[in-house]
Amino acid sequence: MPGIAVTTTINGDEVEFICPAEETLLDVLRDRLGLTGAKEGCGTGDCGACSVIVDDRLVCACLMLGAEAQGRRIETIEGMAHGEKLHPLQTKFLEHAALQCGICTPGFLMAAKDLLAKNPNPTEEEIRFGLAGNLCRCTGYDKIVRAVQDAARVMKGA
Amino acid sequence: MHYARPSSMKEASSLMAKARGKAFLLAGGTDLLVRMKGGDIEPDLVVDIKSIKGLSEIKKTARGFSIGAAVSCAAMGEHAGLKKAWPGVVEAANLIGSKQVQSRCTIAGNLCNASPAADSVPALVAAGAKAVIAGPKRKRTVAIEKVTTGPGMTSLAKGEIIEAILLDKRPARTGDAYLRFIPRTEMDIAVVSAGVNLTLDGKGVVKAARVALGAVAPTVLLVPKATRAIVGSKLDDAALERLAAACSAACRPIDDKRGTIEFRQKVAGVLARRAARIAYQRAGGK
Amino acid sequence: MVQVALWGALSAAAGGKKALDIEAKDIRELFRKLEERYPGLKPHIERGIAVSIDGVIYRDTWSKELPDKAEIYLLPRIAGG
Amino acid sequence: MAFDASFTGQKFKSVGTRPIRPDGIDKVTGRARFGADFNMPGQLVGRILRSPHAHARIKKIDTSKAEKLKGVKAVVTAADLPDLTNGDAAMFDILDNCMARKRAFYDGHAVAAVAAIDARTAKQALKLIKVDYGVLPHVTDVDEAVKPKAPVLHKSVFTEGVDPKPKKPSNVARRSQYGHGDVDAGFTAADAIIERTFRTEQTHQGYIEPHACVASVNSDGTGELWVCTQGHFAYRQTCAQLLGMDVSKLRVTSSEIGGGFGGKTHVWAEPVALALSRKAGRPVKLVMTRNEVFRASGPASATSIDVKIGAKKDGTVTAAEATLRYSCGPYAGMWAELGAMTSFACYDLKNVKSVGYEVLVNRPKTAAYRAPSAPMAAFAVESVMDELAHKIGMDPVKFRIKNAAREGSKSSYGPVYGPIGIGPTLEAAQKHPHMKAPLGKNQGRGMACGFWFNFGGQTCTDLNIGIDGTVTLAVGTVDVGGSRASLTLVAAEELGIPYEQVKVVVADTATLGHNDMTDGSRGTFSSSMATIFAARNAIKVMRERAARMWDIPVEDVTWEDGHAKAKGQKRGNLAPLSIKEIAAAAPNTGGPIAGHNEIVADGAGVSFATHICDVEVDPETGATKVLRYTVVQDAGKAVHPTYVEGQYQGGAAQGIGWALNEEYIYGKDGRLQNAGFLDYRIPVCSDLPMIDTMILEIPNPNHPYGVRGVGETSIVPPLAAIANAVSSAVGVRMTHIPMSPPRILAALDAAKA
Repeated sequence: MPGIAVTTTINGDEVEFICPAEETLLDVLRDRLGLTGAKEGCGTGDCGACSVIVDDRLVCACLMLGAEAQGRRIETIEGMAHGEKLHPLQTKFLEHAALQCGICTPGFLMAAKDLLAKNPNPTEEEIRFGLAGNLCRCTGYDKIVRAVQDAARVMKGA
Repeated sequence: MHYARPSSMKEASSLMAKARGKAFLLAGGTDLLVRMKGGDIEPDLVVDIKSIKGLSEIKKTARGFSIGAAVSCAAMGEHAGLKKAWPGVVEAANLIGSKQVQSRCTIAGNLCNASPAADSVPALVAAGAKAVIAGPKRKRTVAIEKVTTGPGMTSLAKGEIIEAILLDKRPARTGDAYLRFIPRTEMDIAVVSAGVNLTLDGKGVVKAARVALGAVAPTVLLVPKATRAIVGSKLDDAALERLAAACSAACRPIDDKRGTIEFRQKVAGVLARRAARIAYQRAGGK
Repeated sequence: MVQVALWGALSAAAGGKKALDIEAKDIRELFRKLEERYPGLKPHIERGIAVSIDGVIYRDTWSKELPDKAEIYLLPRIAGG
Repeated sequence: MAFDASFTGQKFKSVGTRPIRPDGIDKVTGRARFGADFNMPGQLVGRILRSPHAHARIKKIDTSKAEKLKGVKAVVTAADLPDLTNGDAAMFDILDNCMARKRAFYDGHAVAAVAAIDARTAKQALKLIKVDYGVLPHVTDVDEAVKPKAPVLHKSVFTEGVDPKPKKPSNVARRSQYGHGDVDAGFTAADAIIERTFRTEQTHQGYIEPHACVASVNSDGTGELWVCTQGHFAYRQTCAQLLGMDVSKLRVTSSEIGGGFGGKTHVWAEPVALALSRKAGRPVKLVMTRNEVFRASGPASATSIDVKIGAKKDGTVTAAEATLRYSCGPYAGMWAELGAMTSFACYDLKNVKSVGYEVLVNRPKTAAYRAPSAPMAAFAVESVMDELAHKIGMDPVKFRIKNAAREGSKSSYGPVYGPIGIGPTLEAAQKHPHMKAPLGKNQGRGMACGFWFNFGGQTCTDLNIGIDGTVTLAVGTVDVGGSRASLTLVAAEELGIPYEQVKVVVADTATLGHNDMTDGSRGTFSSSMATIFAARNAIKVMRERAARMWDIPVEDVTWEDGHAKAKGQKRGNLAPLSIKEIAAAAPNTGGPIAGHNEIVADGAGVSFATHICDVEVDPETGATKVLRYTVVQDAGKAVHPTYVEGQYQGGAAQGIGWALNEEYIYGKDGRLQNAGFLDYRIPVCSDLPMIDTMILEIPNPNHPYGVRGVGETSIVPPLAAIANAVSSAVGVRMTHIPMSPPRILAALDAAKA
């Protein structure tokens, strides 16, 4: 079966790839484009470890076909920092030790970025429900919520 | 597997009608891709309807709202007019899955997946919503409760596609609400759920009511006895108890990994009672 | 001379004995003498057992010296998470 | 509590501070490479075919069609993993679990595997393998499995530890017993006795990263394995033995690991990946799906536990007894025994007895899960302690303090305790403001204690001084939760240099001596000990080099604040030499400078915690919301307090999930019904409150800095703490975990009836 040719924008760069129709965006990112920052924790949209932002909406890359990426604008964890300068969320995750094993971290950072873009001043409850699609098994979420709260503070001031 | 991205309903309908092998529609894909991953289905054709003109829009019409089949539930939550008119429907739609799933999932998909536990369906049934179904030859409009016929089964013929979901314009003194029970606070499938839609008269007496229950029977249940239990009342405690009892009695649930028969029966009544109270307040009742 | 308490399955393997007096200067010698006296203990020792000397648990150090009159407990080698 | 003065007086410069972890930047930018993030040239995709039956004879496997499929490069079955275990029964069980031989023992048991050029081909190939099963009767429930008429998994299993040896085989693999005194006499002396039976369901560690590896075996008998594991040396040992390879010829590299909690201390698919690579002659990447992780890795035991405790009116416990039945999956373990050992470890008891039964069932092999077996035993015991306190009219905290073990107490599992933290954690909890906070309607407060042993074990480190005076520390314990940060602090502390001057890496199996796994809360405890000694060895070398540079006797050179200093009046004019200066001169003073250390890091101090929690229960739906949670735990010495807090919070969160919603659900057909994160419900962010922590520091006299392991104990008290809180909120004693809404509602209805 011939593959599907797709042209898309990833982290600001135009990218072309060919993939079989049934291949997910996650498999395209990881196996074809070498962007392994998005992780597969479940493959069924239940853990959020593969979260990416597509046309300003947060999605699970495992629940989207690669073919659907045609003409879209995709942001992944690899594009979060600007050169050497980390995004405030990245800095705050480090400062607050909001990660232990780190496998869920890229997904949480993308979800938190989306959350703050839509709600720059979230309450603790809004953060908790906003991040409920991302599973973390190490931290108990406490330090993640604090890191997002602190990042929101910093980003408002900036 | 083939992937097609038609630009018109006609083209989509024709692709589906002519498909040999297993063909599936793709809107949000949040059920379809999960089933593909699990190996439950191996489609020969997937038809992506998101490029069809108008399908991703919420239109305000003279008769109410028309929600395109490819409108994401997140977009519904961002539509101020829809949210104001049908808060119960929107909150039900916004309970499906995570933020990530919300960005993609649709109420038409939620309906066609035909799970008895679908969150948006009891709210839509209570709301008296209709589905516009486009086929290769004609279009038809049917009540939501006529779409699903059993778990995973719909009344749609080969080549038929839901184009939009219609919600009526809201007169004064109306309100709807949806509540579901899940063990966690997010990310679960409803163990039992209830949607209630009320119209009051000037004195706060319930004039009309529709009550629908989810996850307690093979399809979402519209409960006429629940309507009778509260119409004519000001939703006093006795009416609410009658409502709860009618809902519990209407359930035909099963024991499964998500809950027991007893639990579903009991909590169906509790949720209907609580949802009715919210709908009543939204309708201006006190 | 040290006092050795046997626990759990070890006691059964030593003919039901719960405590023994043994002349041993370190864990290695203790194991050797136990094996000689109670061949039933050999598979347990080979599988790995931990030694508690006056309340401190040693899993691997055969050369650990046993102070005179020390309280010795033989325990199963435990797994962790 | 007696403290060793030499520890409490210690002043630290680096240890106890909270710098940013060294591996952090890679983890927030997506650059960190986990198990599935690595590829090799010519790599194939491996997939495993699994039994759909809970128990079945494997009559025949026909792989011929799969082998003929274009793109398939190897198909393996048990025949490709021959038994080389040489009578080692434990090793044979591992082999049989990796690839079923004569029988499939659970839904998900591996029966064959393929390696193909891509995922699509591999998936197709699995469908072409025909397995002829003879379905056998199965048993998945721990209480059903011990009944006389239950299907027996192994005809060769006669309960060990019972005298005389049983005449009939059974599913009870072993009996173990702990305790001292005379419990019958103790119960006779009691004024009040509580006796109850408890059940807990099977839970999974729930690490977010599925098992993943890339295996490459060459025709010359050498091989490489890239894998997410808690112990790459142990994986090497096991894989080499099962594959018949020389240990030294298999090089295992541990990837970044996306959580383990005990589940990555056992091999699962790695030997299969190696067998596929050997047969295909190409590297093979094998990544489990989430479904496979649930069905075919190693969850914790399901349990059934009887507890009886008696006390006098003044609060003295006179006797305590427990019978514990733990499921092991199809292979004998020592899970009930660990439950028996830990059950009463918090208390100073005159008369105590605990008996454990290892029960074989048709479920996946039980594996370690954070303080394995202790949470379930603590749930049962702490629930009864709570109820007994109420029965004699005593405050539950006071009741526990009165009976708490202390230095010199004879533990329920045998040894006498040294300085321990159970008393202080209880006293801190008693004084905590949380204890006095008001409660509302339908709300309840519970507290409970927990114990875990902690391990030390085989450890070594290499500390190398670079030419510019910066330091590389190679350790062999896998970093699961930030231990590289702690070990950097320890190296900086001992050498007297800034944190930024030290870089810690986890070495592979070819570049460092054997290290035991990161398990038993030993990672930071044991590697910090080896790091301290390695640094001291390096300092010794640096003093010698400084002596040479100054041309004075080495005895006259001391080490202070990261510098060599010359002693004595006449040398007062010699400026201290920094590591940088000593390193720069190294080529001329004797060559490279390094410090090594190889130890058995024994003497890990036991660990205790006390947790407090508040819940609100909806009496109409049985839904429980955790309102407030506080962890008090002894850390010995917290090397990096933020990551210690993280361990406390993470363990508590896992315990909360276990207590309320997590469970393996089996159908009548013996198949697992909820093998995914949708219906195996681990807590999400909105389920939890902030988790307050309080770190106590009761130094461990067996560690140079007083460090104790902190990783596991935090999962022990939550089951009981929440059960006590829920029981208090609803007025009914909850005895079945998880306390899911249907169970709570059913218990309320039963109480009303």
